[in-house]
Amino acid sequence: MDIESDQTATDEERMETIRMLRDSAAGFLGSDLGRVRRLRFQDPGFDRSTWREMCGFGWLSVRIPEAQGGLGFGMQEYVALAAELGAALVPEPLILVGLSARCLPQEYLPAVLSGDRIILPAWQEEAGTLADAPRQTTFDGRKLIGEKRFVMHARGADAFLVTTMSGLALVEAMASGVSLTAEQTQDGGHYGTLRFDGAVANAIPDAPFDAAVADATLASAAYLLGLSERAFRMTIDYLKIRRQFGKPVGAFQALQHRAVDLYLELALTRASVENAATTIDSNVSGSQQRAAVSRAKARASRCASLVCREAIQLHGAIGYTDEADIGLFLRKAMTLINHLGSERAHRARYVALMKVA
Amino acid sequence: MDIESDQTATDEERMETIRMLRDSAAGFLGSDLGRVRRLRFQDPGFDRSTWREMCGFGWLSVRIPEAQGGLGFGMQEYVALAAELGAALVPEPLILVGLSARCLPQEYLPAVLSGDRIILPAWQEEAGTLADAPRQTTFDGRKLIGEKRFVMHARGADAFLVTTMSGLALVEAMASGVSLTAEQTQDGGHYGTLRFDGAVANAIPDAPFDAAVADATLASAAYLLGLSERAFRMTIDYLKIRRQFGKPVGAFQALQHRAVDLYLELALTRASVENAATTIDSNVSGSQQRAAVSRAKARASRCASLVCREAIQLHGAIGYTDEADIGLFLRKAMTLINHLGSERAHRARYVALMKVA
Amino acid sequence: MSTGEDLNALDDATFRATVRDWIEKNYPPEIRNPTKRLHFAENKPWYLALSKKGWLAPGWPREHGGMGLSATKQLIMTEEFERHGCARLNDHGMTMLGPLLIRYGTEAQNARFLPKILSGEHIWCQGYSEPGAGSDLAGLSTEAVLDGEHWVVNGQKTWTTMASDANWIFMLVRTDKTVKKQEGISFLLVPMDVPGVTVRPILNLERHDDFCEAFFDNVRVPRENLVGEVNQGWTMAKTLLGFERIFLGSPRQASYALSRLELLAEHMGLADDAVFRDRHAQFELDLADHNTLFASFVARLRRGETLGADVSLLKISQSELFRRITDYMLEIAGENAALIEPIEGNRDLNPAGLFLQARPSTIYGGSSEIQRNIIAKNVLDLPG
Amino acid sequence: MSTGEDLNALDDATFRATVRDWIEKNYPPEIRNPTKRLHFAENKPWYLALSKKGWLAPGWPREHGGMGLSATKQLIMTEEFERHGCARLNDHGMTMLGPLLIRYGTEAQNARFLPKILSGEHIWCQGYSEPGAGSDLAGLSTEAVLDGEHWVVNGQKTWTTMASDANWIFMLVRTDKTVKKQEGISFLLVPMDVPGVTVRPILNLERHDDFCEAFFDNVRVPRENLVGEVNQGWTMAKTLLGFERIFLGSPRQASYALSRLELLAEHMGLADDAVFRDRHAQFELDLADHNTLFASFVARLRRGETLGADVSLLKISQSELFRRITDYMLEIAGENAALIEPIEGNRDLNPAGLFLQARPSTIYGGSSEIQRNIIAKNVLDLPG
Repeated sequence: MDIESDQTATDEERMETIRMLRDSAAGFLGSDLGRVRRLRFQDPGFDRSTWREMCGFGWLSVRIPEAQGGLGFGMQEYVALAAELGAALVPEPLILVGLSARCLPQEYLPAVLSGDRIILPAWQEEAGTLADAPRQTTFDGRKLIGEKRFVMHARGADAFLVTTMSGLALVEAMASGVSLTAEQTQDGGHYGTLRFDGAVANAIPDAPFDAAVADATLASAAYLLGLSERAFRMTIDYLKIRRQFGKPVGAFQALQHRAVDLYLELALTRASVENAATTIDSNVSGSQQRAAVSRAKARASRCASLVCREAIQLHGAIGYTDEADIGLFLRKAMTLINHLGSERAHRARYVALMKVA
Repeated sequence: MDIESDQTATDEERMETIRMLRDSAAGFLGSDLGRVRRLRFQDPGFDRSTWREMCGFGWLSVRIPEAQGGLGFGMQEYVALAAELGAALVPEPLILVGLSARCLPQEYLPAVLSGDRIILPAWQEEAGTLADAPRQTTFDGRKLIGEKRFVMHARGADAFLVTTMSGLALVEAMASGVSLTAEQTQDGGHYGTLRFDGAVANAIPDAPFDAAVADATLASAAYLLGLSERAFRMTIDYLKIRRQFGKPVGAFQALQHRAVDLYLELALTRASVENAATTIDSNVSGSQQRAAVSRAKARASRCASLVCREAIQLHGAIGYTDEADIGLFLRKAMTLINHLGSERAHRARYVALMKVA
Repeated sequence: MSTGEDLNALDDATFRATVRDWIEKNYPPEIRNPTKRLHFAENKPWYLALSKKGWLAPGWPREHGGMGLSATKQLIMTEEFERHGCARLNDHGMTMLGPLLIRYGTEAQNARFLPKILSGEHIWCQGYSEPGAGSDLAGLSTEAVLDGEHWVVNGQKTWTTMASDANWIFMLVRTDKTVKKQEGISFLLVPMDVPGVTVRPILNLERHDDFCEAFFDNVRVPRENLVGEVNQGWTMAKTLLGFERIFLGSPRQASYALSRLELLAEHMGLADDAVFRDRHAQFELDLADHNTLFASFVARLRRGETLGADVSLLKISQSELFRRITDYMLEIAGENAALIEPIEGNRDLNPAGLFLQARPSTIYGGSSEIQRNIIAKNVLDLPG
Repeated sequence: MSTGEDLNALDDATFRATVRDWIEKNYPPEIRNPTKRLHFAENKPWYLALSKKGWLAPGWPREHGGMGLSATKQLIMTEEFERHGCARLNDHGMTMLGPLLIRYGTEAQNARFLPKILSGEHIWCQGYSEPGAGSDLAGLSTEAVLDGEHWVVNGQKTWTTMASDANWIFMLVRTDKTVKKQEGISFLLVPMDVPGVTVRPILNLERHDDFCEAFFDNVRVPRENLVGEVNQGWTMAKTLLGFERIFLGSPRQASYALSRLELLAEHMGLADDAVFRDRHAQFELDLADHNTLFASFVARLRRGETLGADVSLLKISQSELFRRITDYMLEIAGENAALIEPIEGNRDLNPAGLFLQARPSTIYGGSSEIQRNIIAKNVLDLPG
């Protein structure tokens, strides 16, 4: 590994932007998880008025070029924001609608960025796959036929951006020929299954879908990082307070060493996520960028699994109750570790990409 | 899993035999490792007069039928003995010569069982393989052509029992057309590479080679079990004596929990080895017997690696010196974990055998 | 309740066949293989069927209405229940309190309580843990103070499994605060349907209500409801733990999880994936070796040996294997890892549910950490 | 020794090229990529070449004969040495004692000792650990008692790397037994070629003699050989550890091991084995993420930040990854796992040797256990 040269030293101004973005997000989101808890198992699993507020802050527009009415920020800004969303377990579909927004032509954007219209991506046809080329959804320029699965937040969408064997298509949720069923997810949200039986849709040509998926995947990794870091801090705090055998359980060395193992995993994850963001912001090859994203998502999924599992164990029986907040972190992690690609899938993709990079 | 019925309850008499065998072996071998240390890196790596004594106790004859001048014991007796050999790190080639002896016709046995002639098996042609059918050593009933590798203790042999594409052949070490080179092994012994260039050999027909290999493999697992158990006891003793920060290091909980993990691995290994011995002594199918042996060797190799690595770490810097006895255990384990089949190879074979069993 | 024939006379194979046959004929099919712990309202028909047959308490002596079975036959019976997918009963009366009363209770206590366990009239729960006394159970602070002929109980118990179904609770209570913590604890029987007792179900991570909190506010209990001597409760409760721990080491959960892992791999198209096969093979080996280790402890029990502290190994081994298998299920389940309901309506394949079920197995019945402490101190004799 | 030009003026790429070019032209080819730590007799030509070039002490200020390089350029230099396979020198004088003297030494001490480090006249070793003071280093008991104008030293040091090559040792010695253990320790410079000093090499598991025991029997040392104030040795020694620890976190060893794992897999015919590929992929990810973490600490250093206790993470991460990779090498090496010499005469492929080299990496420089204690206490602020 070569040490980077001094020329790429920190851009102080940019650090300051990131800090402000992070602080304002943290300020708005606060530390109380009552709202998150109340929205669970209620359709659509998030709150439309909070959604509009978030859109008002520009959180959906971070990666949209200024020329298109967005903020035109880099990926380093985006992962800083996404980590805050994860720390607060935000249920609103910012990352996914952000993915759609990057793919949409200018005329669609104002309604999306303002929060009026929620357009969710629908690409998946079977479980466990990456967002690769679809194998069965067809589109003849007018009508859509096929099925998409695991569309997160589907019941909250006004329209769907659908991958087809002939490119992207936009279809209204209420269009005739669109049917939606849903399955509840551990975080209190749901996955939708969409069936298209000749629904009329509009072609969305020339969309940077792969780049948008890369952004969303890395943002999801950052969300998992923020989630894991907070779950870890809560666990450390609990270890300091919870007493057994006349002392805080955090004084027991076996638990201390396990806490350090988690702390190391978190440090590796933060390094990996920030590195991927820097890579996307640089002008290296696409395959190097994708490799860095896969590395970060593989690490973040691994980290979130490990940290949340250990957080439950270190909380003891209280961690197994639904009323303990730590469980919210585990359940969100269960929903996200394999979303936008599992650790397995990204590990394999990383190796494949490194061969060509 | 069905609980076995009461009918197979313990044979008290047999337990007593095993106890006596174990006690007499332990008594002879003692706890001092000075002899083992002195024999390291000296050809042939073991001591011929001790060898004769061991043969005198019948240790080579355990699995030879009484009709052929052996003790005719079961596998349970053999693993009890082999575990004692492992605990004492015995360098003499009892298990391997025992393998040969089981394959040899009656007329060869007296000289072998008395210790006068050491006949070592030579089956391996490349690293990492199980003792399967040879692919390149040929034998036309008279002359041997080919190469065998990783023949443990080779320089101490009077003759070799060689697997060929036409069955077993016995060849004298000093025969013309036999050449031997050696590589030192971590335990202070060596691996020989044998080249046969038309050496004259005798056919050994109708030998129970597979059964003999199964016995030797399980005995090797038992040896690793005994080795690991003693390495563990030495480590626990050290943890009780070694003081840092004003208390014995064994009082530190993180080390205690790791010690318990090793203890569990040892318990699983003992259960697995004893189960395989019972299986061989029963009359279940050959593939069930082989599966039990593979399971035991896979577990024993895993256990020995784990226990010896942790034993070094838990000893701290002293464990990294050649003069500390704990290192002898690690180095012997390095020599035996993959000998007669690695954990990987036996795991794969277990699965394959369970499909047919 | 009827007193059945003595089944110890049967050889094991015949006994197994007899049990299996009877279960198949009598088990209510609608509650077979439940995915969560059933409430008494749901498992009552099965409870009463066993009661009528005289098979509710396999381990109790026959003179108390039990089957008086050997340890081996009890295990065979358990295996057959599990094989058929029988629901777990509200069994604290049969497995915990009964044996304790039989050993330490007075004749009057036995006559009063044992028949009502067998008839289903008394459903018991266990009041051990408290918010401040989990791993450090002996640190409990719920107290019972003698006031004339009554004990007055104040405090809170938690993780009282199925307490909302129970009408009685057996509790560890502090009866002396002036002595070493283990030496001031007594064992008390308390009705739940009296003034001052409040029960609140707690949802767990699966959002089931298996366990509860129970609050005691000046609850008055007749003096004769104390079992054994005053301040001897800790010792009495501990003697029962060995037998519980071997059951916690039964390979049942890990074995079931491994079979689900195979189903899941098929569903995900991974059944022939080399990496999956290798991971699966290691789990198979781990389970096979655990089975053998478990059998070796059972054999010791069968020979009449008393099990030592090393029985804790079984609990660690089983629960952590169970956990590791379900961890891996989430790894390969793709988006299914998020689902609350079983995959595609197949109630036998619920990776997330099984993953969550595995979480408490390393916490309850003495956490993995506590079990390791026990082995370090009592078996390896490490200092500190 | 000559004072070279100031290379800080070069941009990093030019600097790297300059260093690489000079190494290629001047490094003695016969000691490239040594498989064990070389003795001074073997690496002396390289030591003297660097000395002559003025490149022996990249981190020292130029006025003391060093190169005065920035942290970044020092790391580039280290990378280039490693890339070429340069042997490690007897470098305790340059990396440990020099910086300490420059910070705490008197002018007279600096004038006396620094030039002789650079000339190769003094070869230093480090006397910290003792048989009874390993992880608990502050518990050391070798003592120095003032007798007139001399300190009289008695005791034993151990794990003194390359002590048999050294003619001087810098030691921590106890100068006050009446205070808290950290507060009675001083830093003393002791010649090795005087009466009362005995050195015994200790063979390690690789059967190399890298480290030694050193015995001190009434060794008399002039009073002015004490560095800093009396009883300030502990604080002084500790301030140097941060910089050492980041070097212990360099990915060098793990990276080399991973490249050897690939060679081994090819040799064993496993290069395309799916299970191997998956395990290897995980190691690749672990190494890539470790590299990035390491780079982030280097960047902090480059920005002039002082590294906190969390630098211990790097050491844990690197050494344990190194260890895990070599553990796996033994798993797949078949019978080669037993061999002392490299496989088939290829000195780059020695799985057993590399496995053994990885053992002490989690022990020296503060064991993994000690590093975890440090992070738990000083970073996570856990009690106890």
